[in-house]
Amino acid sequence: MNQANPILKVESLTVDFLSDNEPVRAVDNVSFHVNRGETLVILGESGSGKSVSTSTVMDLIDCPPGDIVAGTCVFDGVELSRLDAEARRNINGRRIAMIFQDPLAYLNPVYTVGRQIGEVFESHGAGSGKEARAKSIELLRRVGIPEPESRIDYYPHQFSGGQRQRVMIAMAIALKPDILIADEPTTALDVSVQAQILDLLRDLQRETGMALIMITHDLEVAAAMADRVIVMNAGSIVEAGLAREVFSNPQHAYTRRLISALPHGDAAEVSNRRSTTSAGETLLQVENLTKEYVVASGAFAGKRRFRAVDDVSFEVRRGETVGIVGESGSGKSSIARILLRLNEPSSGKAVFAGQDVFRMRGKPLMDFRRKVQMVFQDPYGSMNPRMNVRAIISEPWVIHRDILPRKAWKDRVAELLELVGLKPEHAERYPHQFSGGQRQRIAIARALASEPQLIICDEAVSALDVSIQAQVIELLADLRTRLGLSYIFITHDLPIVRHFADRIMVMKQGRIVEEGPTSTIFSAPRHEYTQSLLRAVPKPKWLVPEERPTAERSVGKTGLRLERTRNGSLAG
Amino acid sequence: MHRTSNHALASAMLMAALAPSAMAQGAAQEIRIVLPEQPANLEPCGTIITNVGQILSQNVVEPLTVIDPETGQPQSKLATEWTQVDPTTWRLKLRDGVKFQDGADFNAAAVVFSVNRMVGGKITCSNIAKFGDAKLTVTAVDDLTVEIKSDKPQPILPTLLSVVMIVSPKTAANQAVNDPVGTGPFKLSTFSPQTVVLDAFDGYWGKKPEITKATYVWRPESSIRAAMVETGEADLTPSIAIQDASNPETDFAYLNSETTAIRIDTAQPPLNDLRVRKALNLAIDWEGLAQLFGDDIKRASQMVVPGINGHDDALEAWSYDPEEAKKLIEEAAADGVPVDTEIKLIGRNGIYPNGAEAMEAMMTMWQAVGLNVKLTMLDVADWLRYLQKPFPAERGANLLQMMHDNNKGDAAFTIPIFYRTSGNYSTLADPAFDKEIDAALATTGEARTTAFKTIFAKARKEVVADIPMFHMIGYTRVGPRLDWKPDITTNSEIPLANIAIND
Amino acid sequence: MTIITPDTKPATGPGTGRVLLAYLTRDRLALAAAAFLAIFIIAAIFGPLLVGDAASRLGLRQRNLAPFSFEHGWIYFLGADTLGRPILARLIVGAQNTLGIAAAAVFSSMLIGGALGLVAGYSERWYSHLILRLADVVMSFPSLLLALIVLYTLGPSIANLVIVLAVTRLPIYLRTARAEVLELRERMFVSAARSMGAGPARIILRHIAPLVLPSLVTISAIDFATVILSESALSFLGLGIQPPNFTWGAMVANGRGYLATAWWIAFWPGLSIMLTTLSLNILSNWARTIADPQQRWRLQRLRKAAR
Amino acid sequence: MFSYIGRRASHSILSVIGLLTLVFFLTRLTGDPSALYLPLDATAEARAAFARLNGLDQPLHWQFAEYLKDLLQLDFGQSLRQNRSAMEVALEAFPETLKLAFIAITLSTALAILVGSLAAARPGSLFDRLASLASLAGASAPDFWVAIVAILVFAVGFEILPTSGTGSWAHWVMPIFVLTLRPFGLLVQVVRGTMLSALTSPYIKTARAKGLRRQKIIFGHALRNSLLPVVTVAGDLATSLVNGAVVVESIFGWPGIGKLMIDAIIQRDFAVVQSTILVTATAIFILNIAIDLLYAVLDPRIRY
Repeated sequence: MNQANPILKVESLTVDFLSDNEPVRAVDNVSFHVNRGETLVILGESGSGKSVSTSTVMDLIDCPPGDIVAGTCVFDGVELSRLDAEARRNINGRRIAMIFQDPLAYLNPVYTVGRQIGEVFESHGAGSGKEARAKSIELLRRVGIPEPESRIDYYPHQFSGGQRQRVMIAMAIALKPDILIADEPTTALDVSVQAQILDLLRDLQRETGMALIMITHDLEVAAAMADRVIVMNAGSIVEAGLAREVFSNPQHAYTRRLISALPHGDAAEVSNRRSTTSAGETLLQVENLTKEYVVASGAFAGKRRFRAVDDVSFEVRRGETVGIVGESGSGKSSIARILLRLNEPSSGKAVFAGQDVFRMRGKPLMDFRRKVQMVFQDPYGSMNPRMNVRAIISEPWVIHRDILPRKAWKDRVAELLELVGLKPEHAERYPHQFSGGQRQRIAIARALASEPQLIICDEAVSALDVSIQAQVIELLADLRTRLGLSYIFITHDLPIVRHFADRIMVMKQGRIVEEGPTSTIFSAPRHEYTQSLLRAVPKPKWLVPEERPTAERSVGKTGLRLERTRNGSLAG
Repeated sequence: MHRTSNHALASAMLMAALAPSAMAQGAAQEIRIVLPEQPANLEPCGTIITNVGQILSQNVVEPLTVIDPETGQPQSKLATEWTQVDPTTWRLKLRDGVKFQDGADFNAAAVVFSVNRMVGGKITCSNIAKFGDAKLTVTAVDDLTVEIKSDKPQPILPTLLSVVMIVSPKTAANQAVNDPVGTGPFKLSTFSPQTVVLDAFDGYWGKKPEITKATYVWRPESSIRAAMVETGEADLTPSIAIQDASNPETDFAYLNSETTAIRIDTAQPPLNDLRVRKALNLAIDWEGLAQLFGDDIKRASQMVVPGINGHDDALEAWSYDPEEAKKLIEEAAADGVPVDTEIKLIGRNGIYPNGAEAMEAMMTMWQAVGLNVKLTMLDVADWLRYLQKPFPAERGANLLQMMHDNNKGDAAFTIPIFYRTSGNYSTLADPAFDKEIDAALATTGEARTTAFKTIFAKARKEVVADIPMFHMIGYTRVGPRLDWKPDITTNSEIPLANIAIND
Repeated sequence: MTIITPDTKPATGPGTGRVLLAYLTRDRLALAAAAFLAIFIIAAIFGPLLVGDAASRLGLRQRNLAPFSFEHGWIYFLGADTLGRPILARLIVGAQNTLGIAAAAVFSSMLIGGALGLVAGYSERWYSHLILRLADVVMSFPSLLLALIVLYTLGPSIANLVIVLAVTRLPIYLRTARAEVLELRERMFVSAARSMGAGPARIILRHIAPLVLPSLVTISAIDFATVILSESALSFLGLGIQPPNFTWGAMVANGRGYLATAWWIAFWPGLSIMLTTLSLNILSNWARTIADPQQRWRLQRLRKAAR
Repeated sequence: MFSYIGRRASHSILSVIGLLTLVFFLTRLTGDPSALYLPLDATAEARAAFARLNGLDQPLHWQFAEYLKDLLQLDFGQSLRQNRSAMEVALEAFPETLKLAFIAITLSTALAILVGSLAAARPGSLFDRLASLASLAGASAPDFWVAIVAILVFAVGFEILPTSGTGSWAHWVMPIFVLTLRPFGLLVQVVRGTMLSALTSPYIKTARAKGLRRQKIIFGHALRNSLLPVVTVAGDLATSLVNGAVVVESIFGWPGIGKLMIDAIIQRDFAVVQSTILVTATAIFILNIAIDLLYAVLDPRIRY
């Protein structure tokens, strides 16, 4: 390995973002390098500035408001900031390429993927027209898009999430770059798809010998990919070194906290937070719940029925936590919305406190709405940005007049805020002034305000950083024991529920494929799908042997996913 | 087809033979005339409507008689002479050798047809209105003589006949037309939403006009009409606003037959009090107001212009005397007249140039002498409700802006409508006055004239049913190419035959 | 555990007047625009007291007096109109009507149109369809005809003119509001409110309306200009405000005949209209820049760190 | 998609019918035309005759029934002023307006897109400020004022253009100019605004990461995505133009439908009012549907 001259060397880079107040230091004196053929992972949570440094390398920072205070980026012996605009442009896409977290947003919605890939060739004088098209088709095939000849003329929104990311990758590797920068490439994806994408990246790297800089907040992903790791926090590097060493004995306190927050590893079985009280009487009884959508697929094609929820039955006992696990499009969220009467079911019943939820009207319904609360995936989206925290939390009392007299509200808000680990003075602030974790706490406080018996958490922690995830789950478990709550905990991420849910239901395409106590699900999964989910969880790179027949598998999988997207399901 | 070509040939030869000068200018003499508004239609029965008459009258269609601008007396046109057989019957001799533009012969039958077409009620005929409610029956005595009977005495029938446009017997009798065929020196060639084009009619019975082709266009903006003549895009525009009449070379003022006035609703207190009505007249700074209408404007003391039979030059107009006005109002107030009631001054949008400004000015002046006058400007149709009977019940005390156009030579077209109890615009109800009017209408000659004069004098001095403002001045802009002067008839007709071209 | 993490921005929402003022001073154009508007508004409010009845004082002997001379007093500095009334005075008095009418029209159409749009967007019932058809009808209903009908049936008055202008602008607000609602009602916090048992009224008024309002306000700024212009167009056709009342638009319309001979009669009111609408457009641009977090920095101080 | 068009069309037809009904009764509120069609000194009988002749003596609902009956036979009534079929009159005038509107809107949109995106490419630059200011200024002046001044300057002053009327290409210049000013001004703002936000969107980052050239990023990617709102606004402006550029038409003596409508309204020529509105409304609804379809063309994500 040519340790001597790394392909990219970043030296003491410092970047600010300017505004009316003191400039915000996004990256502070960061230095790192990456060699040909190796994988460098930049690990950090949101706001750690992990992607700013690479954006600087790609010259994607607008100045102003950005402001590069100091530092150099030397690529293949050339100081990038010295190059003129044209030369600089010519490096992007040809020698350094980049893929992003949310391909749907990062692909131009109004052009076919073919055209967007073709552009790379054209703008770097590497062929155009038919030639470019042929090459593009070849690329699409390589990244595992089936029937590339026809799908090259599809628009981004016609692909599933995983496929979009593959398209992005195809675009990036078009000119065999020396460096591929991947910014959170799998964050928005289901575990199984994530595995495929990671495999693909590994394979490509092996073929082209390019250097891979991967930015992620996900420790498993990091462990699965990294040769070397640098850990960033609040804009500066707190730890760097070979992946294996960093993960096996972290030096810096922050790194330790991250790794301890990992929801699994066999440690989880020991330190689980499941309900201690053995489950009490039945609180909610769901029977043969079915939700059918009529979807008009495509511009001209006729309508067809699509079952989002297919004959689902289960029960929730007082004080217990039921985990519903499934990938996107499995219908898990539909169940939540139906149970909350946000959507009406096609058939089936749900008995809560002796009454069928779906037949409730007027007063009983209001009581139900008060007894059952929901915590949504995106706490920011689930709060009115124009309301301050006090208004948000006290809204249930405005709706259900009888809960609390108006004069008691102020104190109660303070109580609730403290209960969820915030400060009473936060009551006057607005949602956008809080971090993601704090917002979720506010959402929980709001849910508690109406003194519910059952809280439905729909992906309640998925959007949060690992360390924050752990904190929130901590809080939920804690509240359960203190207030005797029950939870329906919906997530796409198996490990998260592992040490929180008492029972787990695994859903696939609207059906429950497996159900059972958490420990059994993890130790002895019966259904093939459950097994594949568990298998999909990334394993640390240094534990896996080098050979693996990955390509076929990913193709096979995408073939399967393709079916679903083609006939217009809600996949991706 | 064959026939017309003969015509063309014949006339060509004719010209070649006896008009070498005509030959010289035979090279097409075309002119463009820009009118203020588009003629809605070209129905010959609507020639008293300005924008129709200005195109058709004496150009395409000709009446039996025409009015002499100076004397206001009827002159021969298609009728050569006329005699009153008895009070209700007139006999007319018709001109010989006249052909319609479609080749048909002009004769008694044609006249009968035209008159019946007017009075038949199958089409909307504006012109017939000039006859009031008279019932006309016309009979052919011989091929070139007709007798016209009326159900009541018609002393000025020959004058009235100037609105009877004679059309070809082939014209549709029971529907209005846009392709009139008459005996005039020009025939209609095109009528589009943008232009009307007239071509010289070779078979014309009278003197050949110099002009061979006339194109009419229309622009609502006075300044643009003026600009068009200035830039030579047009040769003539019959009316421009005073402020545009800035070039003495091309712009001519003419006393058009219009008289502006304010009608006082004599039925409504406080306007039923004579002193108030006088005060209204005295309170206006007439010289100042005249500024709005130009130096050539003529102060009016009566509702008809000079040259109309019955106009009295001796009758002097109200003067400006605010003190007197105040005094009169105080007296009236002293006698318990409710002088402080709000008086509605009803104006009409675009009634004449600077009309709105004039109303604003007058309102201010009346307010100055302590009358509570409030101006409302209305759209035409709305304004008409107040002008014509039956008046709106809830109208209250009101003054009405109006403009009266009498270009028919005789005060009979004015006095009854304004001053007789039955008059369509009249707010008066004075049987004695009615008798006087009826008597006057019956008389003829000198007696008629004097009778009318006395009526106007009475209206001005004793009745004070209105506030005569001005005899209006029209301004035309005539391009240097043309030799033409407007006169009192210009509002109703622009005979192309009278337009000469400067070489 | 409960530290506000550094990545959270400070609030630049409503109620931070000083910040806005700072932004204003950074955009000279916007500042000028604001200044202009301020002047006009002040003129509209206090001007009439200042000039008294000068606006209606006849001066038939000094018709069309040329501007830029003090010999008849400062009030005649901008010249006199066709009745010799001081144009300056009329501008000031006219400002009241002009801005008043426009404001009233815009406000009421924003209110009604917005409300209808909220309903049409949130509910799927028959009446929301009715509302949409209504919008279509109004949209293709010639404003001139409306003006005439109102003039004739209700008579000429400022209030009626406001009605005409307001109705003709209705669809814009209605459609915008509806479009926004269609997007907002799918938002998570609306679902949240529903799951808590909030009724339609509460959701529309408390949750949706406040978020629709800003975009309506942005439109209204430009619409204000449009209304002033269409009001003057109505005057041009004689269907607008009727004497003795007058607006800038009416002044331009009356003065148009004199553009060749006494340009100032139509020029000054024309200029006033232009400056007003211009300022409004500039300000609304400025407001849009601030509202957009991606663009806001353009108006910020951007103090760099010491090297 | 076809079903969508069908649905829209049926809605539109509903609206048109509603519109016509409304107009029918409202216009009848504005007074009796006979006063306007007969000379002021016409007698009562004459008026009665006129009313009878044109069926104005019937009770209103009866007249409406008649109107509908004729409508079904595609008879749109006679123009009182012009003695001919009202629809004929309307259809004669409409193309004239359509030509103006079409040229004006395409021209202003094209120019606005060019100027607007150039301005957005360098926000705050001199060009940006000048472009915005100039375009706004143009959009802020009363159009009749601009029109008359233009005539006085170009036709009377320099004598390089005809004052008004139709005919040569020169006759088009000033009407188009006046009609273009305001749409141009507004559209420049829209283009600039949407371009600015488009330029900060993720896919532009991708384009830069791909190393595309600047003008390709601006005109190829950002602009293409900014077109939708532009189309919306342009559509609204087009609507108002189709409804008749009354002022311009009457000043320049352009025989368009706007002028026709205002004349008909003032003259209470009801049949013509109805016909013109029927024509313009239909055009407007077609326009709206066309715009919706254009959306689908511009943005593949939109399907009906």
